[in-house]
Amino acid sequence: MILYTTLAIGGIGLICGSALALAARFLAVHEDPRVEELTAILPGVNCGGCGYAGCGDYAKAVVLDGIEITLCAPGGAETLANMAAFMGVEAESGEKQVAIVLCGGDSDQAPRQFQYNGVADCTAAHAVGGGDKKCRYGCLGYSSCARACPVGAIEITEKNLAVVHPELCISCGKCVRTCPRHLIKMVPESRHAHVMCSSKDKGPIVKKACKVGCIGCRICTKQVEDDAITMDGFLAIVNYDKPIESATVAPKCPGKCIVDTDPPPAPVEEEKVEAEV
Amino acid sequence: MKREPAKFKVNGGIHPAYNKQLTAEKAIIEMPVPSLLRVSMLQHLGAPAKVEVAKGDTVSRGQLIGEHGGFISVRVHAPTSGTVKAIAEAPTATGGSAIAVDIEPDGEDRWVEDITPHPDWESLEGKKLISLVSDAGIAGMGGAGFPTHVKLSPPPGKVIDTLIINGAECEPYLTADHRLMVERAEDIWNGIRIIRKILGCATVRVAIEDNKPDAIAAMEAVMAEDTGDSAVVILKTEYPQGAEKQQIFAALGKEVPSGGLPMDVGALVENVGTTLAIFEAVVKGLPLTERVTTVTGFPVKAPGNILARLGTSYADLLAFCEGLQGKAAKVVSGGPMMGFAQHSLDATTTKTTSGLLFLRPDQVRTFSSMPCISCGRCVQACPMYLMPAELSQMIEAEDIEAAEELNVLDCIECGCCAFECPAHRPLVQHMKQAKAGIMAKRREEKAKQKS
Amino acid sequence: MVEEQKAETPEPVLNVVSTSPHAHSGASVQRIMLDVVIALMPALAAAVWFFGWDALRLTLSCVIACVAIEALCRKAMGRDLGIGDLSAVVTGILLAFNLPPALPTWMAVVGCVFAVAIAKQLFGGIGYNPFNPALIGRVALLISFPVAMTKWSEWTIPSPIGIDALSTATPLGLAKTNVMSAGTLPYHFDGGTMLQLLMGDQNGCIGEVSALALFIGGAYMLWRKVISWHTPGCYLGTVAAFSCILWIVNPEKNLPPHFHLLAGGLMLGAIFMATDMVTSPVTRKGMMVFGVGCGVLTMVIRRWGGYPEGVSFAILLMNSITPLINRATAPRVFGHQRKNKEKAS
Amino acid sequence: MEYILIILGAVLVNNFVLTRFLGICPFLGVSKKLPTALGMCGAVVFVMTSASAVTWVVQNLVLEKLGIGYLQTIAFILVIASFVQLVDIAMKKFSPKLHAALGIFLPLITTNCAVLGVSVLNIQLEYGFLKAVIFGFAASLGFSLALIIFTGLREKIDRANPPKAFQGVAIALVTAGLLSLAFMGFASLVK
Repeated sequence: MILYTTLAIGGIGLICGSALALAARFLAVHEDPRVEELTAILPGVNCGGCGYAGCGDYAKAVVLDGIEITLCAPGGAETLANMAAFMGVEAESGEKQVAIVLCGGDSDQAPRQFQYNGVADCTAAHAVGGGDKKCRYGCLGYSSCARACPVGAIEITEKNLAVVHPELCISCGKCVRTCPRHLIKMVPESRHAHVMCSSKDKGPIVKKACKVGCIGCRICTKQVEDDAITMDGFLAIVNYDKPIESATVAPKCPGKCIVDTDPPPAPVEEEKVEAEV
Repeated sequence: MKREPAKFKVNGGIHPAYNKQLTAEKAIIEMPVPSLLRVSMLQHLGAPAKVEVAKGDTVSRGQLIGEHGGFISVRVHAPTSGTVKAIAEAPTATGGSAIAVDIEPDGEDRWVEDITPHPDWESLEGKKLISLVSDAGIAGMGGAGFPTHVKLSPPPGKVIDTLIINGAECEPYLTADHRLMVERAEDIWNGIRIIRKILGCATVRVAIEDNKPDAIAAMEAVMAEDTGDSAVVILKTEYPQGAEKQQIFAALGKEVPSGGLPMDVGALVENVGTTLAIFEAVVKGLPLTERVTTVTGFPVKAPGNILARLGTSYADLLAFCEGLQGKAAKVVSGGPMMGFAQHSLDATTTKTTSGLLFLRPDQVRTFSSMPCISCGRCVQACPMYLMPAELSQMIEAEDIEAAEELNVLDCIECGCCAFECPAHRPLVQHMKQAKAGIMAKRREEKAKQKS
Repeated sequence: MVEEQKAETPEPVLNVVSTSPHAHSGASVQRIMLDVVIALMPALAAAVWFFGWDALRLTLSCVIACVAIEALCRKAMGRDLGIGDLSAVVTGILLAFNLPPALPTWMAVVGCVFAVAIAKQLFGGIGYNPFNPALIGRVALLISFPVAMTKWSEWTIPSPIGIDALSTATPLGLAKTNVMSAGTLPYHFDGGTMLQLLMGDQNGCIGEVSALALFIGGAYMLWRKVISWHTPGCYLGTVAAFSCILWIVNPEKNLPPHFHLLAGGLMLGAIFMATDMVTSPVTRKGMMVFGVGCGVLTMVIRRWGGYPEGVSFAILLMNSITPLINRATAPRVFGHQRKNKEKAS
Repeated sequence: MEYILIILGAVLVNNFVLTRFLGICPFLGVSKKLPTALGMCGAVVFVMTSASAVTWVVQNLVLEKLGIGYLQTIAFILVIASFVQLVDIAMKKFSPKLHAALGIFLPLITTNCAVLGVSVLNIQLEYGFLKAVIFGFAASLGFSLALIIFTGLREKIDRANPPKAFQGVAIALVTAGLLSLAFMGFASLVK
């Protein structure tokens, strides 16, 4: 009896097995095994921050097309090191970059110039009459960046201003590409002094549009050494590769647009994030 | 009789309240030069013109102040004589901003000296005529503002055999083109003859909606003696009969292929205002420095068809029409269906400003966030036979690829869908969003390919 | 997803700015629903005439229950109330119209819970529901309480022998059981029968009996352009054609087309349920396909299925393929060649 | 006529997904995009039809003969697994895109209870060989019909706005329930 059983199952197995073996032989597909292995090394969040459709696609691009291995931001230094070891190349690690919205003009500081009626999306709002905020550079607060963020690190405050929570940011850079007003920048995580304004308008115009705008007074540039803050027309720009003593610069800004983000803004409240998503 | 009814008509379309009676009977009046003219360098579609004057310069009317800024660009001329007070970025009526030249008029309104009329234009070559049009800085005056000289020079291999003159003026409220046809039919006809000569095409169709019988009669009268193949095509009154592709179909029964131009079916559409500008530029040698704008709406005290210099601020235009009676909650540059809402009256007129419309608070319908109830009215109304209901839901779910597959790029943003939508969804804005998204994606891909 | 006008705008004189168009037809969802409610009034009047107090009791309790459940659901989900659009009222009336007069009120309320909470609000409310809520309510009741849902009052049937008899079955139900057991039809067809059915002197759900009243409502909706002729026209036409063929093949066992058209819930289904905007196709062609599909399925279920009446199931089944119909009947975009032409050229 | 009734019965009346509730996993898993769903349908039609043929042979000519009918489940799964593997290999070769889109759900056809279900039902209902194959084919058609209908609905539902707790698979299951409610209309269409 046991013999029958074994024979029967074994026989069926044998027939099926040989059929499969034949199929595998005639229908074989050649695949670079490294693609799969590299995909396993990647974090697998499929955020698309590297510019490819998911981790698998990026791994393919690295293995087959020789694309650089530094594009995976969420993976951080660890993934980079693993990838470098796997691909046999030198890794150069940098500091973690986090996104920051360079605008401090919330609804108390920067008034609106008309009633916008339409889709609640920054790109759409920006295209209608140039955006409803009087300041044509400021954050519109229609949460396009927050929707683009794969990890919910961007909060739209009650006063219609986008704020990045650096501790949640995975440096994918999606928000940077989404913002129609190009207000979001990637900066080293350890830096705490930022010019929270992106308005290139002249002082008087800025003053009319926002209470915390950069009026181009140049005072800050004189507080720092080695061109750590430079002027782009009427806008002060922090050069993040040069050191700044944040505590000394921030209080000197007459427009109150240089802020010291140390300590960083309070962590996101759970409920708040849910409401925005 | 030089008239024929339109044999074809696209499906879809809508019948809004036209309210043309406000200004249809009002003759065009010329507005005196206001105290400041702010002439934008972006009066057209394409690259802005390059400023050719400096602050403090004295200019004469018709003097070149902006040179072509690229292949698709249009020259800009001083609309009056005076002094350049400032050259600075200023908001445009379409919501963007562009460099503008502020001119303080000296009150003399003196023309530049080198004006050469060509009453003998019939002996000139097509090329010379096109250069005259180009020199005069003419852009399509129907609304889009495409440089006319570019339109008139089809690439080699393309034959244009039919010229359609767009006198449909299907936008509600607006009557500027209507009045031009009634008052200046003879000059428009001469403009048509000039274009006909440039293109070397025989067939001319003047398309007019049947709600303008006086314009039809006027155009027919001036065309009576023409021996060529020309006729007035009488369109059924329906929005958007004035849209280029729909009009070509109505007049000729030909469908412009998706992504193509009218010249792909051998047609060219010019607005009546543009045609008149061509006449002025060639026969009288005058550059384009003024246009007729319909200032209208129920809150306006004295609505009318105003011949105003380019660069006249909307506030001055309104003041000339004796201001408002009661409240206006929405100000629109252009017509109600495709015009641009304004948040202030600071913007100034350009070559494309066909109207300035003021709406009462009770006329303003705000868009809302109601979900689509799939009534299908937008599908029936769409003159491009799209499915706005489906598209807008896809776009709301940020599925731009699906929208692209359903041909959102063919949308002409005429607004029929949003007009009909009982849920008051911002359909046109959705389409614009998707189109902008697709274009951005394509640009990105192109850049990627290059690198 | 749209920013409504902000109440706390800092300056009161701000203009409204939006994309074009700046004109609107004035149509609104609320107005459409109001038109449907108005169109249902003749049928309600007929229901009250034939069933008296029960009709009023069921209609009122369903309307109140639907509106209340809708409000509760919206509140529980933390969204705007959204009962102002009157869609819950329409659902309530339609559900009540699909119930037998003797149904206990609590059962009707259970049906309302199914209709509004599960079939509609779970999906996000008006516009998102894939199935007609009222029909889901009815079918859920039919399956849960088969006895109560098929308990009818008495009515006088025109009998084949010439003597009128009393029956407690619906005309279609009677026909089905008779054909199955005796192999013959229980009716005597003359002008009087037809008039009786047209006016609504028959057994059935409270809202479906009077074809004439439903027809008046349909005409009103056509005039108000709330519905187009495509769906009901194709639905009724298909049922007529299908039943006509069956009748010609075997008049002994099949009901004549006019009987199929006037008896049961066909008129109510074709005019009010199949034309529900949310769950039917958006294209004209799609509406016609939808109507034909409903007609075929109704006749298949009526003739061969286990239920005497197939309208609810037919419409629900067609609801389920509405997205596919929309996709398949997308109009040819202006300036695009037809697909097969593209291949040919 | 008998065969037509079997087909109608398996497709409409006793639809495997909507009335027997078999094969729910791929039904929910690959109903997001129509092309993928169609690919799945193809795979299932192939596997179910051929599996019902082979399992019938295995049952009636091997297991029965040897008197080891209790090995039915193991033997059947063995056969089905091989077929699925075959489809997997073939699909990787001829349509890698579809292979990637189906992902885990392709090998999971193995554990698709609809396939095993149809094989077991064939034996239970004591169908002959031809009937068994037709039943298997019809059952897979029923699965395909349900999957295609559901994919259309799914595209609408994915754009719907359910409360957070019901987003995703939850609302899809509710929809499947309502769809099966609608399919009740076919009840006793075929005895």
